Amino acid sequence: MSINRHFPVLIVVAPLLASYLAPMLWRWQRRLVKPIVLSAAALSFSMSLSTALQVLRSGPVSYHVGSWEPPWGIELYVDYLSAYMAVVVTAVGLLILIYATEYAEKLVDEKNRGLFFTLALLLIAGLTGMVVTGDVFNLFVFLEIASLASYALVPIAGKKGSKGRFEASFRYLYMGAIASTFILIGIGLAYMATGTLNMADMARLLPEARQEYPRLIVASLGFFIVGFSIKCALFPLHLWLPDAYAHAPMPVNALSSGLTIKVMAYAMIRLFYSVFGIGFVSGTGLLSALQVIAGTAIIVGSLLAITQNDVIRILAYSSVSQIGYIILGATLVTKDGLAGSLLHILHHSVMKGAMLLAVGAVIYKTGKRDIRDYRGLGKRMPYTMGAFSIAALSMVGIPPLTGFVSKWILLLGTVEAKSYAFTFVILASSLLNAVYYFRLINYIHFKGETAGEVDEAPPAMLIPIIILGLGAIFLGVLAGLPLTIIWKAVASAGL
Amino acid sequence: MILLDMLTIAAMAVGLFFLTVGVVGLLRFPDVYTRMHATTKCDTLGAASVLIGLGLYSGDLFTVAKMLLIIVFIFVANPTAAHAIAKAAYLSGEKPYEGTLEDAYGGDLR
Amino acid sequence: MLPETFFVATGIVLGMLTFLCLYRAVIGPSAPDRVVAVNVIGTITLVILVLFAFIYGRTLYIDVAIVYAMINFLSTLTISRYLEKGRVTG
Amino acid sequence: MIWILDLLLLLFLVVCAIEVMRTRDLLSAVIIFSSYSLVMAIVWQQLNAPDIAITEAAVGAGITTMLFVAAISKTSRWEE
Amino acid sequence: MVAMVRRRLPEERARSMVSLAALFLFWILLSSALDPAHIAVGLAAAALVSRFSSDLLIRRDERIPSPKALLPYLSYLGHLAVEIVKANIHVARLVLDPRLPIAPSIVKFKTGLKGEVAKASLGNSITLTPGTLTIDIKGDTFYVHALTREAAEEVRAWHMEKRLKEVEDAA
Amino acid sequence: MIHEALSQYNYIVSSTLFLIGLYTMITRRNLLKKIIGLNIMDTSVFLFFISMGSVEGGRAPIVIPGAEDVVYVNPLPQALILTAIVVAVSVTAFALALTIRLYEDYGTLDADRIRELRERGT
Amino acid sequence: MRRKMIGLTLLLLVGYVLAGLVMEMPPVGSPDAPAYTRTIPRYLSRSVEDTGAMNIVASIILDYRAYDTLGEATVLFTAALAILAVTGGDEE
Amino acid sequence: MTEDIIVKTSARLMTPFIQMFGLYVIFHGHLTPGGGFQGGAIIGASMILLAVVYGLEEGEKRLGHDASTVLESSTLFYALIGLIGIAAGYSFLANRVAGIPVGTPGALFSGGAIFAINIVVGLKVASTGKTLFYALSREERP
Repeated sequence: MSINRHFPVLIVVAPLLASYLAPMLWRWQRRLVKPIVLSAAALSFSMSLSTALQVLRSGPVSYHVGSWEPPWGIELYVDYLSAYMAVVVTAVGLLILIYATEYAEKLVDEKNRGLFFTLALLLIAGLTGMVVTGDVFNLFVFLEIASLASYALVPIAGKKGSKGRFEASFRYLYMGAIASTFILIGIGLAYMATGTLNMADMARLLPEARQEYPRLIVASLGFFIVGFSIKCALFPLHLWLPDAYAHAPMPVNALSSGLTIKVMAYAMIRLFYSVFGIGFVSGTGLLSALQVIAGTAIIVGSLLAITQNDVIRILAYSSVSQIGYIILGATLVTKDGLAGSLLHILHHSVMKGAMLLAVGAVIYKTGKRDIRDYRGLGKRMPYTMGAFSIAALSMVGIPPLTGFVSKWILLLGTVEAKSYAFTFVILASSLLNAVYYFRLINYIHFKGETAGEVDEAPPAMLIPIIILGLGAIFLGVLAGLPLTIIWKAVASAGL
Repeated sequence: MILLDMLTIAAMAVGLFFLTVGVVGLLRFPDVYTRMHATTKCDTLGAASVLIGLGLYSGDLFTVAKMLLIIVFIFVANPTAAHAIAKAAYLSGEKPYEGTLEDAYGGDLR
Repeated sequence: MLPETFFVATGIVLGMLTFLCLYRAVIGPSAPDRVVAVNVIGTITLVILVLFAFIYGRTLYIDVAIVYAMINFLSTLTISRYLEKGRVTG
Repeated sequence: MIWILDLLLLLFLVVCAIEVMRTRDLLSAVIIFSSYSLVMAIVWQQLNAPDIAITEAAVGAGITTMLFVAAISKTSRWEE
Repeated sequence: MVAMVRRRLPEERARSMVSLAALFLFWILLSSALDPAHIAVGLAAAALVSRFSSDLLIRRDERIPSPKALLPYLSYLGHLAVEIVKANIHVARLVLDPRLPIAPSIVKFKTGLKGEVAKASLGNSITLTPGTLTIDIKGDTFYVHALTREAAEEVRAWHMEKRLKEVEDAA
Repeated sequence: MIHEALSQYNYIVSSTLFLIGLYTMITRRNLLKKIIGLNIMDTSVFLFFISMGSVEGGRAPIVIPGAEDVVYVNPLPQALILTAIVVAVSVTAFALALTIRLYEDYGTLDADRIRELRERGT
Repeated sequence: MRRKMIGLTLLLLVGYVLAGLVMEMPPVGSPDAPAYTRTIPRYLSRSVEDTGAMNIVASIILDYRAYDTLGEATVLFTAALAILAVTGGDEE
Repeated sequence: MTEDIIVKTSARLMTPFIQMFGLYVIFHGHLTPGGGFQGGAIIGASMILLAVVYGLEEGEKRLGHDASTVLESSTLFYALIGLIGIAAGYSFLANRVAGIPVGTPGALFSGGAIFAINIVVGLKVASTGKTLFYALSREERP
């Protein structure tokens, strides 16, 4: 009868409750908004951590909303994979929100500030809801909450934002809406063939349904893949991403790069491994197509990143490339591949978070985002730029850092799958990463001086950056920590 | 019962006839104002008469009451909507067709 | 039995009438013409909805028709207000 | 016999959709789209989904049309 | 000032009672049931709506319709029904005539009606009756689109206005 | 007979509407037209779901008190679609708000023209 | 022109897929389709005693799957906030 | 006030009845087609009608900014109704098992949480409909 039992639902409901309260508070008790939002995020984080520990101790947790048994009611299902993702989402989300309290003071318009926090919290709640759910349609509903919140967060940066932000948001919405429709059709086809919406039930019924409705199920899978590929900005469908990045406030970029597209990739992994069954998926040929696309994404994303001078665009294209790693790992159908992919999710959330927040700190102080304006910032903002550099090195894959571990496991995965072409792709892309990240580091630390007075960012911004930067080292040295849960997740994925 | 059924069918046939006339008028008349004449009058009576026929058929007091509600609603809403469209059409520059004999409104507007 | 068959026949005739209205709505020529045509479509659909209530023998469906009567009026007013003043309010 | 009506209504939907796509006047597109919603509601009723029918009537034909007209009134009525 | 408020108060209350009663009647017709729960919820809903918008149903500057107006009103409705049927036959004859013998015109005339509701009713009645369609009302002037010459002649001296006048006087 | 041959007509119409919506969304340059296309696409998916839930000779899923052996149609797709309609309306409303802001900034609703103006601007 | 080409290509592609699917779907209105036979009977037979609502759709959206409806209400809430953020209409 | 006499009069006479009908749909959500969302949309449409005919101020006068902020957030009460289930020792959003009386099927007061949630959702949707239209059609923005 302890409250622990309700954590799977409360992880989602706590931030939702806070976000319902926020508009009223913003109207009458303005100074309470930030504490409420932050404490809801912190509560959500601690509950998901506790759930994760419980899952590690005693296996997956199932929660029946409304006390209805699974095929009829909605089931929340927290296994190793979703516990891991929930912790990543809530932890990184909390850090970004802490950072945003200071950032928003200066760079988000006064009248939009309350809305900004509410929408950010709704985004995190939507993503958490997607992660913990065990019901396909529920996944869609929370997907829509998260998507709508992230469309709205792009243009929110007030008068100081640039002119193209509405267009960026519209393009994001345009592609996102098509993707949502595709996902809805996928759900419809799967429901038509199996007659259930519950993921576990669906997984149980699919082999039998495959005999009768082979095309429906393949088509359903195809619609899901296209939909989620758009949502997670996989290469040919990434067109919304760079613009959205260029115009959104930096904490939003950190949220969408660090969390949104990761959770979309998670949804794809979830559908492959625990709904459709990876054996079936790899038999359809869609998987090898996805592999090739992911490989292309890795290379093209890196190449595009090299040609840019705008720091934000470099990071955006780098995200396009990194999502390729994640999808590639998930589609290799080997133990190491999946583990590498999952570790890469954590690694990239933390690293990209650190880098984007550090860039945000620079914008906060100087308003500059061209790579050539970063000359000598390393001396003026040593901690911020230190964290940035560590994260960049980790992205390249320098040994003790976490990027090395995830890339190494991914490499092992490609070798295990005997896809040596992809081994080569990963190595080549690491070189390309090195090119543009070393270029950045070079500008920051070794090229002359910045004009004007620039100093370190305020503590509320600095602390999350430093935590994320140190995360690169800790998660690299202590990679066993996340890997314990990842290996269990991989083992339960049926590989 | 047969009588009531006959009444129902008669009322509905009348309604159907007027609805058809309204639509034919909508297609045949030369400009928006004259079309509106056809649709407003014939639609209102046509719909009302079909609904009355159905009400007779149901024989349930509350159903009849609901039918009457709809009829009253149509009788208020349809002419109002027609008037709103007519005024909007005139003010948005829709010219009455050239056979129009007299245009007092246009003169007073200027 | 006779009335039910007649209801269905009425429904089919009404369905054809909507096509004629749609023809007017498509060829226009002006926006008010289209609004008039859509208004007629609204009335006809309302009648069809009530017919369905009787064909299926469920008077609950009449509620849907009431919503129709209201909403059709509202959207017509909104559009004509826009045509008249170039804005939707006031 | 009622399937004839079904087919008529569905055909109506397709014609409406094509016309919405074709027309250059956005206001006309919205007007025809509202009639599309009206007929869609009958289709829902016909498929025994009165809840959806009532929603489509209130939302599709009502609120959505009004929002579209409001948006047109704040922007421009013609394509290009 | 205080005296004025006091004098207006019963009026106000009567107004909201009338709208409450009308709305409650509407509720009963809709819900087709008369058990205590429906009556309680219906009264609550009617109170809510009439609190929100009782001044819409009967404006502050309008008198509450009195029962004496009922008889003239019914007579008006009866005549209206006859006129509507005539109107439809008239239009049907025009529409189905292959020559389409129409001669439209827009004419104006002045009315002696005062109240808003009366004017609006007259406007709607004109729209529903033979060959005429109200285009605009400006003050006391009605602008009417007539489908044929006869209709245009007729609308200027029309007996329905007299009946509405009776209703207004009785109220 | 004909009914049998065309028994899938709901699905066929739904697919057609989906294609029309998608085509409108892709080929029309006007933003409002794209949003209307999105709406058509959404309704086509709704039609697909509800058709999936219909049952020959079924009644609407509102329990008739006291009646035995009544076949009701599948209520679950209807419940799902109610949710999906709300989602579609929300997205439409937000897209319209964005469109209004874009028109204020650029004075046009043409997607290509907006891109041109933006690229010239920056 | 390019748009039109992309559009037509997609149209043909998706149309081909959908045409293939329509052939395989269980017929409209078939009472043996899995969508109707797997989980639905329980809703149809027990919803009245489970929830006390006569409208089965209402009992599903507001009781069996009430969590979805909470999400739906949240979507609407998000949309309202999003529009206020975009149009800047929160303050008067 | 002399402008548009017909439209204004008809609109104001109809509005209370439309709202009443919306409430009817909300309250009978568990018995007849409809429910909180549909009824709320109808009430919202009636407020839009007032705004269309009389201008935006008329609606503001009737449903002020404070009130609509509160109603916007009435999803809060939805979640709180859900928490009853947890308080009773069952799950989030539990209805009958958590001891909420569901009444006799077919009566107006039945369905337990369904009835309450319908009302909450109805209020929320009504105010959201108004907010959306107002935000889109407001003349000048601050």
